[in-house]
Amino acid sequence: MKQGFFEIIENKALNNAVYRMRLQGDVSAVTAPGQFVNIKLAGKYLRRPISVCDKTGDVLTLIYKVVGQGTGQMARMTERERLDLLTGLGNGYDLTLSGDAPLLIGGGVGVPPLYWLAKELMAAGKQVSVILGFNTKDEIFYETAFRGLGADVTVTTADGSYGVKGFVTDALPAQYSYVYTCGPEPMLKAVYKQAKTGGQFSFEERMGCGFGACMGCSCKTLTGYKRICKDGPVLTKEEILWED
Amino acid sequence: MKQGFFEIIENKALNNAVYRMRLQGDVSAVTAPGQFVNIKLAGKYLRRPISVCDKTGDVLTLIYKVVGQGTGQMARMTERERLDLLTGLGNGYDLTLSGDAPLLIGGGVGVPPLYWLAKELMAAGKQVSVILGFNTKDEIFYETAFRGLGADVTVTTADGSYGVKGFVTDALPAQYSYVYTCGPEPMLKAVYKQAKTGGQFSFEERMGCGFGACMGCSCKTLTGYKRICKDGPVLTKEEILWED
Amino acid sequence: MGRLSVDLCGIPLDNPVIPASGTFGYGYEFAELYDINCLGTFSFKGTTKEPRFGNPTPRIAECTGGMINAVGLQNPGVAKVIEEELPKLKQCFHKPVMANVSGFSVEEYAYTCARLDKEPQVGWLEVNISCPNVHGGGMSFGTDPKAAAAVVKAVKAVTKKPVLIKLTPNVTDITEIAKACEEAGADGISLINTLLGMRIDLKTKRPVIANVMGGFSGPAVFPVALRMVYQVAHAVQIPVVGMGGVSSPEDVLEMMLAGACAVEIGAANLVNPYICRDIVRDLPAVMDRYHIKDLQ
Amino acid sequence: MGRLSVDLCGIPLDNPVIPASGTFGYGYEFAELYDINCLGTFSFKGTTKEPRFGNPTPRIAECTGGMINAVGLQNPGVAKVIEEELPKLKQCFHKPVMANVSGFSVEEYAYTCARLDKEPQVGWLEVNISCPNVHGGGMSFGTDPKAAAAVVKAVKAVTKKPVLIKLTPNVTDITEIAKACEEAGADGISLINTLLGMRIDLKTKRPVIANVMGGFSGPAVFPVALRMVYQVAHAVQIPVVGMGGVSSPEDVLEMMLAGACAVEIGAANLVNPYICRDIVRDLPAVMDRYHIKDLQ
Repeated sequence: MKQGFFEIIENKALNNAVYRMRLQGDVSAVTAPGQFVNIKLAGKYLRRPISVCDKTGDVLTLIYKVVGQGTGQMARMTERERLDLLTGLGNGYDLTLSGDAPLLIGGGVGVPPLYWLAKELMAAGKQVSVILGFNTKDEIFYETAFRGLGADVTVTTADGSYGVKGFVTDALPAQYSYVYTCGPEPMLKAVYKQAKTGGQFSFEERMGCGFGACMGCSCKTLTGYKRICKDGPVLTKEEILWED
Repeated sequence: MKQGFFEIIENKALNNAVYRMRLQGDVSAVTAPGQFVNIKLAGKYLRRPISVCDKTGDVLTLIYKVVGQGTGQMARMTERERLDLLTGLGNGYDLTLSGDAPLLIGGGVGVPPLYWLAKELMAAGKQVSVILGFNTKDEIFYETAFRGLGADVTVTTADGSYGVKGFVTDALPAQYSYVYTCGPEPMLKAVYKQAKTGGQFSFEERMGCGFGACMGCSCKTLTGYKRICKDGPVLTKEEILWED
Repeated sequence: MGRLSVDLCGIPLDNPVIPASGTFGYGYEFAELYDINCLGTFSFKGTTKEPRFGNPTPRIAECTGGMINAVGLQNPGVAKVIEEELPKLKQCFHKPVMANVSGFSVEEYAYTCARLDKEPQVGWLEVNISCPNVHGGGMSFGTDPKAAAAVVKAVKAVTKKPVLIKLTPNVTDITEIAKACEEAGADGISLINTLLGMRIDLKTKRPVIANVMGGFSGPAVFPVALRMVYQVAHAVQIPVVGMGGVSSPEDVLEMMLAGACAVEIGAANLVNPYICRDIVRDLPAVMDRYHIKDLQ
Repeated sequence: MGRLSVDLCGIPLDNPVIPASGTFGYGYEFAELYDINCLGTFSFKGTTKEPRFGNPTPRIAECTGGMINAVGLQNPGVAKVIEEELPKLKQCFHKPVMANVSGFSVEEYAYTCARLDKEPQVGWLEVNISCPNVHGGGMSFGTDPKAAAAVVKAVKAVTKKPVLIKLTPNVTDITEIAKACEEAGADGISLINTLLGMRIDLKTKRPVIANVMGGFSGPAVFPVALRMVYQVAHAVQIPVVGMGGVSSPEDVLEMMLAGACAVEIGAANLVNPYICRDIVRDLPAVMDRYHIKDLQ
């Protein structure tokens, strides 16, 4: 983990609720796709955790959805403004387990971290398939970006307004070597149930500090108690323990 | 009273602690010298009351001393930033009682409101004498501004580093028709004791709202309880009741 | 009945927005700024049997997300309030108003309430047994269930108007006090009064407030207020008026979800004198955003 | 002795800055960021006799000027703390450390303290009788003078190390509890633990925190904390450690002017992990500004 100030070099809307922010600064602590940053916002006490969508040179790309006052404040920020970030938070995805034909499954705001992951896996010569799930056509973002990486991309929409009608699990391919996924818990659960291989699942939880100090985001796993912010957010399929 | 947003068109240091800020906006509620504005600052709960130093066209001049976090924040603000102001607060000075040769006595940060007062009295054809009291030479500001109005200006410094050595009361002229004063309470008390005429005294008190709602700045007078922010800050010599 | 309308002890309110006692005077200062008849009602400055100047100054200190005040119930006394203030109030406010009453003995509470009971414009009596700023005064009644009940009984005996008891948060178990008030016949509970707080001036090394401690209010106290409103609303059957740091339409709705049937707004009036008008104006849009049909 | 040094129950501290229990783990997460030996000491994660997972999530809610937590004393239990955590702690921190202890019965408090008493690196036992987040747990001891005294007596009987009792602010009269602890033999008092607070999510219409209520901390509670530190410091003869919203060198000095001999810093560590290091670094300059020669 590192604390540092980053300069906004881009902050644009991808659709009516989702924004992309590109930040320049010391990215040396950001070591793996699936990690996140924790952003200090003026007038807000707790930092806002946002997963890293991409890292190129000294620039981080974040994609965030405006859901409340904090993200609304971020959406109103402009280029050259500076942000106080904690970077290199979380374990991130382990790429070494991917096998030859990994399947990446993202739902809604769970899509962004899979972009950098797909990029790295493609660079490692893997045959990457991606399933991106959204509620409806208007919410779709980054489909073309994933295609631009050369990945095999399938988009699903719950209302059938675009791509395959239904959920991501309605578009699972016949063959894949491993699963990497990020999205709302019901989606993670569905993927967990239907996945035929091992995989890594990225979880969300309301956090206090974001770096393992406050125990605010603890969860039970088959290998003991884990802090989503520090021991996660990525858990392996083998250790996941679904409560209720 | 009016609430409105003002644009900063100047914010410069007059000495190492005192700043002048000039603000453009709706000044229609500002009707008399001696009134003040109440400024909302980001991250501060209570507004900051600052006396009006001058009003020209739609521009207010404020002079403030950096004494804490709030004023320190003001000092760091730059042109074109906007501020939320409550304007037209307080009773202000009554010019009709000045007589022909009013004496204006200001001490330290009590000096600013006397500038607009002197300007108005000069415009009304009065023979204005001004005594400006400071601790030391480095703290002096606006001497030349007052001279520029054509007033008869005397500066006193407690340490004798400039002008008359001593307090403002060591420089009282033989003749004057009326006294207008603003400054620290010990100075007001001394002026009250030695003034040979009637006068108006502007008081300072820690305020809550600044417009008469909270009773945070009440004081006892010979004519009943007064709210410094609403019934004051200017009290007439006749009504002042010194406690202790 | 509009979608904002609520009922407070049998008296309908056009909306649940109520400026709190001590932050709104007798209304006419604010009537210079906007038509205060847009409000549900308001609670006027705390009234005592005798005139009071209150505490020495400084009475105000600033804090993160709020302020401390130690005004100490400055008011002209119930006789002058009735002779001089209520007629002026009547000129600018044409709805039932809430009369806030404080005292230093059960008899004083009863006396002042009896006087205000005769005023047609007074809709509710809000009996403050929680003022932290007067020695041996208000707050001691609000920290002891028996003393609180004694005040309630005495007041109920002298008025037919609905009586709300305003409670202090500076207690171990707020529900115990609230239940005692309910059993003694209170028609409603309003809470929270201010938290007892203090600041020290690093320059002088002395307390900022002449009275040393004072009542802490503002957005900073909202989570404590919401918790106590929730606890009391689940402990008693009578209506609960929520207050404590409310500064936005969202805060109003959160208080009502916690169990408040109406909401008082205090310190926020002192920072933005238009806040109550703005909240009444903006409530419908915020209700839409959260799919809240009405406030009953 | 540097100008920042202070004494806490007979053990000298290089400075009065102490990260509070539950916000600093066992130190090693922060040791990755800076050399934590710059601190006076720190109070490690609250320890109970048995291992605890704590409360369900969400455990965190945000507020103006602070946060609510309902972690619920998650910890591996005193045996594992001694076997696994303290050895790791020893690697990165070379001063006496403060052991924070919670329990659900007088016997549990005594058992856990007896175990930690044998650990050479433990300088002080900070006995938490104020956790708001465990049902029938901690806080009930801290709201009753007799129960508080019983815990103090039982703990004092099993340790020679100085015992600090950490008090809850959710009481009518904090001095009554503090005095009971002093009379029962406590070597010091630390306060305040968190204020009981709550938030409701307007989207779901349900409490933000799974446990409904939680402990409110952050700059918002500072005025309440300062007031209680002042009250307790004037009511007892034993040392008082002040905490509650402290986030700057100025806050540390204000707490000490209120009567604290050392100061704990909690929530601020979670927002700025370097805050305690920065406060230690900046204290001398701020002391100069306010003409404070030293902190004794």
